[in-house]
Amino acid sequence: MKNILLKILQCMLKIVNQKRFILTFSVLVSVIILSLAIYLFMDYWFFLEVFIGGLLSGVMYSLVALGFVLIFKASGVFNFAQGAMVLFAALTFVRLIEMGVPMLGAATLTMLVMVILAIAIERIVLRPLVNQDLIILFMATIGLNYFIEGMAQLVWDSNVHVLDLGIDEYAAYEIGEAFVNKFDVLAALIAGGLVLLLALFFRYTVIGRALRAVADDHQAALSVGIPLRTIWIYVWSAAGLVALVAGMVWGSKLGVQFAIATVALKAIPVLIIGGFTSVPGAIIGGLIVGCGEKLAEVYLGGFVGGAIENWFPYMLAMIVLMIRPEGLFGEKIIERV
Amino acid sequence: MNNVVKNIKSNLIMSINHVNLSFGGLKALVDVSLNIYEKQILAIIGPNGAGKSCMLNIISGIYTPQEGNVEWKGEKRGKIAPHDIAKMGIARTFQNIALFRGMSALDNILTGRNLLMKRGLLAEVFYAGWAKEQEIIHRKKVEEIIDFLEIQSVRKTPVSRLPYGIQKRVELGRALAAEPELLLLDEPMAGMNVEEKEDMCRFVLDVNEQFGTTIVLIEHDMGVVMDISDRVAVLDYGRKIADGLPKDVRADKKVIDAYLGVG
Amino acid sequence: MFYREAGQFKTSYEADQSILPIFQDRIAMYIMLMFAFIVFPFIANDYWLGSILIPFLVLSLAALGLNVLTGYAGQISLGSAAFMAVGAFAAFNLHVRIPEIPFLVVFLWGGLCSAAVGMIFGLPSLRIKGFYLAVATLAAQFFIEWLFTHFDWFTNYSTSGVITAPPMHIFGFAIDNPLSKYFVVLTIVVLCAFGIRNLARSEIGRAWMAVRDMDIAAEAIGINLMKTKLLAFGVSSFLCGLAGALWAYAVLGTVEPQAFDIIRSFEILFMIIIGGLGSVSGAFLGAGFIVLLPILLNNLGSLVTGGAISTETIAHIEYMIFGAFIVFFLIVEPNGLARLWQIGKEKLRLWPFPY
Amino acid sequence: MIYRILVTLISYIMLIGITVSFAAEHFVPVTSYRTGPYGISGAPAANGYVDYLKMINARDGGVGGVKLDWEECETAYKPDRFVECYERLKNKGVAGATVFQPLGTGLTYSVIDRVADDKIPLITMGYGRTDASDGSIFPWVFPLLVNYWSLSTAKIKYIGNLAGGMDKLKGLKIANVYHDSAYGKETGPVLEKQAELYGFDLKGFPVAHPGLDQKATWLNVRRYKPDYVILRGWGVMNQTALKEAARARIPAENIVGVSWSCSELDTVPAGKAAVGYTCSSMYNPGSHYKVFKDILKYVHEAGNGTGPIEEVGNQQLYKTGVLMGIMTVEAINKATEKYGNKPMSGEQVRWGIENLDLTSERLEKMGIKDFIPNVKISCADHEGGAPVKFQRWNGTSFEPASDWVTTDQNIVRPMIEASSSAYAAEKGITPRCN
Repeated sequence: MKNILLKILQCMLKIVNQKRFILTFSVLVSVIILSLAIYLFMDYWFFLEVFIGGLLSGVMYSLVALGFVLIFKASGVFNFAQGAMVLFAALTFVRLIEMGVPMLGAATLTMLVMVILAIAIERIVLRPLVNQDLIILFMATIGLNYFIEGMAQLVWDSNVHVLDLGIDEYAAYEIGEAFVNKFDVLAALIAGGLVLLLALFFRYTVIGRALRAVADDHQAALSVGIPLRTIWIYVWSAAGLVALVAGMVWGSKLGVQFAIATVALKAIPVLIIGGFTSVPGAIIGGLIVGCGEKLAEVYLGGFVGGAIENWFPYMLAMIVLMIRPEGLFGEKIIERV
Repeated sequence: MNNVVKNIKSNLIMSINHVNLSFGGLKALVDVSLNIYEKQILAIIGPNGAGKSCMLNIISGIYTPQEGNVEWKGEKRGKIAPHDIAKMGIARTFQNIALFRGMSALDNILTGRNLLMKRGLLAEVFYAGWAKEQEIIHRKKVEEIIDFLEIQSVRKTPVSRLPYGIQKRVELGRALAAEPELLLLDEPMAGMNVEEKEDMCRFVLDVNEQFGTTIVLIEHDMGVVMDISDRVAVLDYGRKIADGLPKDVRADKKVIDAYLGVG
Repeated sequence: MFYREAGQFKTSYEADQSILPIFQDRIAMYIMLMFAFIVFPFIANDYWLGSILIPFLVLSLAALGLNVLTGYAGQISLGSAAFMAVGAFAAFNLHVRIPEIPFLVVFLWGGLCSAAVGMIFGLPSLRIKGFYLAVATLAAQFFIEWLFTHFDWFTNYSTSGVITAPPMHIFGFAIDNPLSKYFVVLTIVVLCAFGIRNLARSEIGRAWMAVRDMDIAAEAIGINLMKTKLLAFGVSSFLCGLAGALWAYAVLGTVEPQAFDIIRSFEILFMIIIGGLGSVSGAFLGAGFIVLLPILLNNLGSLVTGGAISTETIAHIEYMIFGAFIVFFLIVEPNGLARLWQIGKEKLRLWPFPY
Repeated sequence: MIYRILVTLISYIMLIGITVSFAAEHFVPVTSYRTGPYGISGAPAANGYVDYLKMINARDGGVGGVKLDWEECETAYKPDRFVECYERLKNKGVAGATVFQPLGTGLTYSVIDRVADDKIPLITMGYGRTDASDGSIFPWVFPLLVNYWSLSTAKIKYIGNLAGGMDKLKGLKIANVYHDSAYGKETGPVLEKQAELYGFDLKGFPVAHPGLDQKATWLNVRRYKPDYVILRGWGVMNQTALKEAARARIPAENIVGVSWSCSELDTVPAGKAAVGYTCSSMYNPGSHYKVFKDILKYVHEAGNGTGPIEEVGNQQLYKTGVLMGIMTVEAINKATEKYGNKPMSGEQVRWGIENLDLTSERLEKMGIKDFIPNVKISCADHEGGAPVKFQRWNGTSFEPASDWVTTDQNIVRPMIEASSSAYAAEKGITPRCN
């Protein structure tokens, strides 16, 4: 009896000793304590609204972050052009709709365009640079970024376009005295669905397995006969799909215009917290960043003059990294000697 | 054991006492003790995964054992950063070459002398005064090492362009540059052809004789080990199963079993 | 033919370790310096000096700074612009609060403050490695931008957050026209370039490169990672801070946080990547590419089309060409323009013989 | 290959700055930004500006018989690029550049000292450095019509009217939601001054640049429960703000925007959230003015319109651009009256601006009667303190929401003089004009 208890105790200690556990646990605890304090001392409906609102905009960020994760996972490249791709996809989509193409058709056509783009990128940019250092591929994406930004606005135009997905943006569920915006919830659902899709894709399809192999080691993957190039096309197409979805959601939120290329900046802390290589990590990271920054802005911003939303996520990310240098869900970095 | 004690010509320089090292569940070293005597060449042998490299990593401070301790010249060594250990006079090479790929052979070896150099930002910015002088002085020393290792011709070539054998030499040179008392060589002859091995053996012996450096080396080639080492320690599954003169070890039952995989 | 090392025997290690061991390189260097100091000031008009050469030089300095950190010490940074901002604001504040202080001191102060801040934000680099380290510098970027926008003390309580930089005086000379500014900037930049070159070839430089190439081995041969990395952060941000002060005083004439936004940081990173990591000349080549090309394309746009095509279209085509150029150069020579230069020299060494 | 490219590049570079011989024309430098996050706002303004210049050449054959010549330069809304453009264009033309209009506050600041040295006037209409309205200290800078501070006094007056009299302002809560930048912060002091004057409660809410996601800000605003909200945004921030306001259940009727939050680019993407939203403007809404008819007739129907034809007279920022053109041309015109019909230099045009007097007759002649109010510029007053028009967005277009609301110079002028004299002291400038 006694030693059974001991066993259990040991097991618990084992679990508790894992950094990730400690982290999530402490986050949870602090959140609970905070919410208790708020329940007792503040307008807790308002807090609830901020909290949920934060989570929801967090999902919007992770929607952008996903694109980065895909490409980083498969090729170890931080794709600087992701923002531009979001812009390009959104512009194409909205312009097609303005031309009178039905929404579904427009989406399919845009997806087609993104696939073509992916192929072009693989042919023109990646293929000549295969087996180069990652930093060089990163540079290439910088070049791509400029190119796509220019092209997107040249082919279409640089005006602002209204994108109406036929969803009422102002309807809201009312939880007590808190409003939860329906549009945001829908966006969250879309993102969730996308993640599920990608997760399944990675886990169960042949391509998915190949992708993971490539992610581990290019040379090895090649040597066992995985066609790196087609893999890259798949990955960039997938990133294109994510870009399209992100573009649709953000586009209908902001109107399709150059500025949505800059949402990429919002994705970086999400990536860093979630880890560059983890699809669910992107979502969790998004949630943490989203509600973190919103809570900070509302409850701390007042003391320091506000507008801390821009840097707070990075400070948050930094703290996380100090505890776990590879992000919450990133693969552990092991140094062999 | 006693035959070892009989053969101590020199005094103890380092002793490793009852160290345990484990990664998560995996036990890499179990209660291993090892004495290193001055001016001797000690070879650590054993099958793959026996924990040989772990021993070196403990000595050079990259790993700290969960239990047990390391005594350097009679005094206990607490938790201490690798760069401080290097300053004590312990240099090493790595199993899979760990040269600074972006630099030339010359610079690699010069970097080996960094810990003997003075640091002063301003002086070095202006490359004036002692900063310049020390560069010249140490360059002379490095040239000696280069001559000793017979790599004059590849001085200025980036190491990444050098053939494997030469890279191994450069790495040895980098370790020597620090003028260490204790030199740790992790498989210095792995993947070499016969000539290269002979060269390397010569270097090791010369270092030991000329500079009187104590050497601990890990090697798989029994021939080499038996020829050059004064003493041999055998590890198997993280335990020390033998420690003594080459001939004794060769005769040791446990060792033979370990290698032939009997029992 | 003309570029031969053959027959140039070094009789002393001193000669062999001099900054440019090859005779022709030295000549080339002298010629370049002569051009920069004597020829350009005569042939170039104010437009050239004021709005092309000076910005180019200042940004090269910033790129040099980042190259110390990323190129030599291997620590990635996306906050260079923030450190520039620190330099600019520190210089400005010292200057307005103690007006009679000599000007070079003002610049140095700017650099030093930036160095201090840089080291603080460099601390995480001891634990965080690789691309993840970018977060620390990004935090610096956004935090510092926000700080200077929000606390009026930094802008000396000016009604609008933008400050006009006070006039420069060095040894009693007023530095007001492009020419004099050009000389000041050029002198500072050249000195810094040589300084970094010296560091790179001496003990500190080797320590940095060791940390970059293989940090475990570096530690095993007695290099203190922490000190070395922090030193790199310090030196790097010092140069950035200096560049920031120059940017505010010599280029814009105004000090405002928006001039040092994230876009600028990225620009500087692009410079060293395109120019070539871990080389002094790379910083200059990269800066040349990033600064001059857009201006050039913009000029060509209005020059060639003569308003036939709408400026908007031209602007977008500029973007595309710029991006295409980056990719093109990468495919031709992945290791940056500096490497390209190297190859050129090696070719020259053999010319006219193929081998 | 690469070497050839490099060589060609370099040789091209050498071409820059070498000035070709010019025809005898007034040279108007057009520094615009059509790319980057603010490109959407910059493009129509630039189109309007250029269209008007084209129209003047086509209709009147230039000014005083001398044709207008212009060159556009992309600044991308970056100070350094703008300075480069400025230096590139300032010496073009027979008599040099006539007048610069940066269309950006940060851009303005970066050349304020330069224009004084180069003797080229700087028109910053409705933006720029506020205390430059004091012409005795800033001879070369002209924040024409209405500067930031005057505008905010007019805004408070308008809000006062909505509340039913200035005395009703007492005890009201007004939220100031602003772009977290130099531009956004600038009206803070003058608003606070009025807050204590009229006894209303004021609270500032900065929005982090670029303002893509403002949920937190607007939740804060909602918690503050303001009676009126002042929106001081720029670019993508505006429409996001309007949407988030609607989500936070703050009626658009209670939101009053500034002139730079007052175009279709801000309201159209916000959809129904923007209906009823009012914002200030330097001019009257509507496209029925002769000037636009002329532009259509002489420029677009002649087939060399700069931008899309729909925006002519219908797009707010396009109108701003036209207004910029009007001011430039009128200044040149005034100058030619004094200096004769030859290409005008910056210095001469400066005199022209300083002696601008847009009377009703003059406006009539220019085909912009009651498009803008009468203004008179003087040596000391480089602003003119013109009244402001408030416009309401009805879902499809802007319509007048008020009569011309006058600004309160009693509040603004002392602040301006205090600030400008401080500048004078710092730079050692001796005031002119008396």
